[in-house]
Amino acid sequence: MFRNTYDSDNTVFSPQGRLHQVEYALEAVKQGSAAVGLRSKTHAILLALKRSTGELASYQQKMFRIDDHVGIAIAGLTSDARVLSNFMRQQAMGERMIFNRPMPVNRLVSSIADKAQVNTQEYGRRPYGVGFLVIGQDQTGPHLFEFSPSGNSYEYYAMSIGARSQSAKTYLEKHYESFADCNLEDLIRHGLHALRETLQQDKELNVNNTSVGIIGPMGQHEKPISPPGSFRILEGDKVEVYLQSMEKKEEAPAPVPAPASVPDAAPAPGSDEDVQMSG
Amino acid sequence: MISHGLTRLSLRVRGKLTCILTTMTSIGTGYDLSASTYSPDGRIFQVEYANKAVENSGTAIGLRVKDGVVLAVEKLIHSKLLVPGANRRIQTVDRHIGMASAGLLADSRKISQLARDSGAQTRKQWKEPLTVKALSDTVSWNAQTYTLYSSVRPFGVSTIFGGVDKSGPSLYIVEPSGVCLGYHGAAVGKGRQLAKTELEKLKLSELSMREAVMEAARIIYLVHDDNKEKEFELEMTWVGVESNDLHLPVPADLLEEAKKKAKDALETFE
Amino acid sequence: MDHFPTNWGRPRNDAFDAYATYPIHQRPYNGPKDTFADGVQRTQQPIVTGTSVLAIKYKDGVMMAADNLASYGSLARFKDVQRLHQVGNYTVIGAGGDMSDFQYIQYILEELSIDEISAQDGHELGPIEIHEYMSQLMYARRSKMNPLWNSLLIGGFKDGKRFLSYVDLLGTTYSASTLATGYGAFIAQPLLRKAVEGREDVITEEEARKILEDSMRVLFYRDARSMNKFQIATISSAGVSISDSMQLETAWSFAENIRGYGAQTQ
Amino acid sequence: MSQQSAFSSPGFDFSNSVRNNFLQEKGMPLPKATSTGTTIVGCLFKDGIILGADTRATEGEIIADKNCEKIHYITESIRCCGAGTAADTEFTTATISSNMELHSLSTGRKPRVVTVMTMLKQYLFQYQGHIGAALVLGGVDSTGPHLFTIHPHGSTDKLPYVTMGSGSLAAMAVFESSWKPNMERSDALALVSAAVSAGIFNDLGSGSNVDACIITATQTEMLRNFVKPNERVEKERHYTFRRGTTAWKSENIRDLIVNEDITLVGATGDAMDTS
Amino acid sequence: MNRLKTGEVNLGTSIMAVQFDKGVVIGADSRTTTGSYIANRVTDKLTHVHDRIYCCRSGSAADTQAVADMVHSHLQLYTQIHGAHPPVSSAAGIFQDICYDNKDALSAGIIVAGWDKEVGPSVYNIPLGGGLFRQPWAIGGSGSTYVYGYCDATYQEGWGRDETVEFVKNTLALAMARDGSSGGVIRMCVITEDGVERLFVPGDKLPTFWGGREVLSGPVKKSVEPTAMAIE
Repeated sequence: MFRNTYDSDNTVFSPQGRLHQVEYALEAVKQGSAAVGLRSKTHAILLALKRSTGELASYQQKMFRIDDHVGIAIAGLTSDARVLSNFMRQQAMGERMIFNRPMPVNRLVSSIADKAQVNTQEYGRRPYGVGFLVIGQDQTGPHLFEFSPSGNSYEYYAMSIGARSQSAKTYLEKHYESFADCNLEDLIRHGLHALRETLQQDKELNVNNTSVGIIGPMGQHEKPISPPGSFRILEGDKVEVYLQSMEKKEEAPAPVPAPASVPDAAPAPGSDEDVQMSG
Repeated sequence: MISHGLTRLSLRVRGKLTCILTTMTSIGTGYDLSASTYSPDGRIFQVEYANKAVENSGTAIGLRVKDGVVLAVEKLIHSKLLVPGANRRIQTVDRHIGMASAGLLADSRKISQLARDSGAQTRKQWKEPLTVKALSDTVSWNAQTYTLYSSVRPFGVSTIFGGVDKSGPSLYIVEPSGVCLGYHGAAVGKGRQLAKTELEKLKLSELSMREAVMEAARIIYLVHDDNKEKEFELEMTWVGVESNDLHLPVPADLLEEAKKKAKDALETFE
Repeated sequence: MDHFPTNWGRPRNDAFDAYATYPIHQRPYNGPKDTFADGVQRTQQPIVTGTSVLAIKYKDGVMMAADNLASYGSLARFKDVQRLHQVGNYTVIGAGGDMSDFQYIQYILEELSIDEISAQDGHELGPIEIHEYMSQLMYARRSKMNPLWNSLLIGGFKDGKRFLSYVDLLGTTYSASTLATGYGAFIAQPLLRKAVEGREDVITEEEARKILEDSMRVLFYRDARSMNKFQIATISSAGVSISDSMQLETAWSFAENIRGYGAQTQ
Repeated sequence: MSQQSAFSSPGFDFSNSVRNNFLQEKGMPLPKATSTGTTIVGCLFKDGIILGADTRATEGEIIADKNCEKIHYITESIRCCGAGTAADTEFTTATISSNMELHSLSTGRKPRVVTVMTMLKQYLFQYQGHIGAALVLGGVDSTGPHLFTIHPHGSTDKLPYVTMGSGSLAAMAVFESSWKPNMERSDALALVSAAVSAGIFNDLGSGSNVDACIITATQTEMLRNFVKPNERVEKERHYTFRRGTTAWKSENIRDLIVNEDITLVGATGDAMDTS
Repeated sequence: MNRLKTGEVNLGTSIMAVQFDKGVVIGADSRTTTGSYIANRVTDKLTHVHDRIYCCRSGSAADTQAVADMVHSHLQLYTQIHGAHPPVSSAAGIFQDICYDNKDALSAGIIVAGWDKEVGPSVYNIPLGGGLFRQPWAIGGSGSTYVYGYCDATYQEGWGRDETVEFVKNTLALAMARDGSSGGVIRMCVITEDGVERLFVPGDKLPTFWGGREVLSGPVKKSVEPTAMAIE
């Protein structure tokens, strides 16, 4: 019934000192479609792949605004994400009310990480089944963070989460050193290239399945944003101009890694379906 | 029942040498699934497994020297996309106390929360900054309660608390079991055995903080296993005379110097 | 019976309780009652108090002044009290009003500072954040009918910007290039405005100090709860510095030849 | 009904308070609490403690009880005199007495006077003076003799001679003029009774008899009505009539007990429906 | 401002504490009043809260006794937890906490003084609203208002034990002589590292100051020395 004796409960360490329930929660993140985040000296951006359950269904929402200065992209259980993003919104609003400042992004991420930690240590709970990429801008500049259900949060130059994110990661690792000085358009192009790596062979990025989240000054294809530089999500036609800028897949600089090298294949994300709670 | 009794007896007779063996044999017996269950030979395996989580983690050390305390951590870099210097593993508890931990990072953040609450409580109740000893006692008391119930798991971290208070520099370790002991030199995590050996060679009570920074860097570089491990980043803080009794990161220039010396020493060592 | 033995055994009211035996410490009163008589009264009153705080903006930042006196009614009870308090690395908060409440505020801000330090993430509270926090705190307390009985000036300098603002026990806030609390608002403020307004970016540190000293002198002449011993805080790009206590020269000699109050000449 | 509701407002009805205020203005007194307008005293002597009290309880200008007991039992060797509101003093001392018994059972030791004192002061402080109990506490324990006064707000004093109640000033005058350290038992007893008597004769709230209680390390002696300076004398005339003073003509004796016969109807009764 | 509850037992008081190089001297009168009746003429207002920390109480007797008892209990707890004596600052801090948090319900003016390992002797004043002020010398209670001038004029830094004791004794005697709510005896404690020494000045041995006639008298009659009659 269970894979082993130590994986039925989040309050049990395995003899190796591992927490299987937490590791399984991390798998739930990989069930979600991919999201990519990267940052330059001026901008932090998110890109996400939206799925649709069918012809008649709309595409899922992958990005959420937390505050003017913070936005997130999610992978995993959407309902868990709503709980956590709501909590983040409250924290951010509280900080604005009490201190009249945008909440430092790292503290915002840590606040949900600490919340997630409790679910890995107390009986009767399950770890959250969702991972975030968080971008934000505060007094110390633009940032990109990853939040994971294990209760950890890390700051990255660039990162990807969700299904087949390893392919995107490989692309990012190859190019991340050039991101710092990129302008917004180049940064988005890099992001789209990375995101494309996560697609199944016959799929392509298009205006329907691609979301772009941006924090930082207005780009050359954008209309003025109020307040300037605040978080915005580009979808639909607005993405077109960026999709156009992509290089053809065959010419893409990143080699497509062999499927065998993808270590997140463990529970085999067979279908492209989104993970549902009932599921 | 009789056979049970015999097992227990035989395990006792064999004693410590069979420790590893019994750990292995206990797997799957069902006595190791909860912190609230003893095994027939009187052990709480969940706590021991929590220690395993600590042992899988990068090494953290602390040096208590004549005029302060130095904390250093071998921060393993699981991805080169990580922003250097951003994801700290040494945390500040109070103006004058820091903590370095090995184990589950998320758990250590909870420990630091407990520790800060304890600091606030002490200031509120007694109008004085808390001592490192009192802090460690409080945290260990808390950690211990997490070894009593099946509804929780023990903390998967060993924490080194270091700071300067009215009794001078002090250094304590709190383990997942709740055990809390004071040290001149402390080491937890993967490379602790080698680190301890190195620490024992030093005359810690005669070192200055600056000297301790050099030694700490050297030890961290020494215990890092290049072949097996990923990249690592040396993270170091201090508290004492040099930092005006505040817990602060070691200044960048000094850190660089220490790293350089450590690398040089490593070459001569090999 | 009350516990005033001089009343014991003596009739107080012929119709009722002839032997002063009523147990409650307050004798029952059956006349018409005030509507709010039974309400919990929590808005205490200030007891140990400090008087004015002055502050101005000048070329390099903000300068503040307050004397060292804590009064007990008209008694000059504590003469070595610091009413300018540094918070973090960029801010000074100056307080008039109840000193026990000010000490409580200092405690609250200390806890806040330690939380901020512990985060060790490069974010620090500046004057703007602290002012917002204080205004929320003061307003919350007055809304609970339990105000912190202070008027506060918060001055600071962070990220190249100077900041000066006011908040009081009602949660009222305002900002200006010169501010004064208590009696200072009546006596010193006109002087400060005349000296500073429109010249904020010109006034040098020496000049600013002189402006504050002149105002403090006038306050000493005309505020019965003031004292000729005070401190000056300067907050600029160089950080915060709060001076040692100092005294001013005062002028009285003109009075030597005054005779009488009217026609009298000798 | 509809008439009535149209003229009476909903909510509380305060008409009685208006009436009461009116009656009071006209001189009608409010109900009063029974109190012990009192003289209670205590003093230290060579072998221990002597407590003294008068025995008058008043209700306004009425003497409610001419021979009440104001020296209350706490433990065998600790006693407490109460002044103030009678109900408050009695319930307070009874509560503490009960707690002391339990305390002594759980510790296996004899209670100490300071323990009683602490419990009393904390209890009274908690009620911020609303419990009108002014007490004189005395006793002997393993640490020697102790004497305290406890005021209704919860403050305590430790003194070799103490007085409380409306007669306390009169009684204190006696102590201040005549008390000496290390008095003999008989002298001390005489002093206590003189102090209480001063209250009885000079304070309108105090009266009747003197109770005393002598507590030493070995025994406690309760001297109830130790002095009776206000003994009621036999009435000089009687108004009872001799039997047979009134003549009668006929005699009729009726039995006040009524006998009834009860006949059970349907002795079996109906079976209970248990379907 | 009548902060005392009606009928409450009042420590209309003169209390004092002065720091010197090796310790502190604290002192108080001994009068407790309810109205103008002296409920206790030999009160001890110098209250032990720890081995080397005492407090002087003024205000409501019930309130200050209750507060002192609470602090005493806190400090015993401190000793148990920390295995060391509490510093005077902690004791004063606890007093302040209680007085500040319950300022609406308490009438207590307390001086805390003592000796500790970290800072040596120290004196803290906690007046009515619950503020906390460290001072080299502190006076309190209703009698203190009459002697501020005397203290300002007399106190000097650098005194030893005996001069300090004399200062406390004289100040209190002066306050008691002018304040109707203060009187009785003078109790003092000298708290040093070595211990606490109790000093007692009975009511008939108080230092006396000018107590002459306060009405202008007529010309004093010249007393004529009787001279022996000359005997011829």
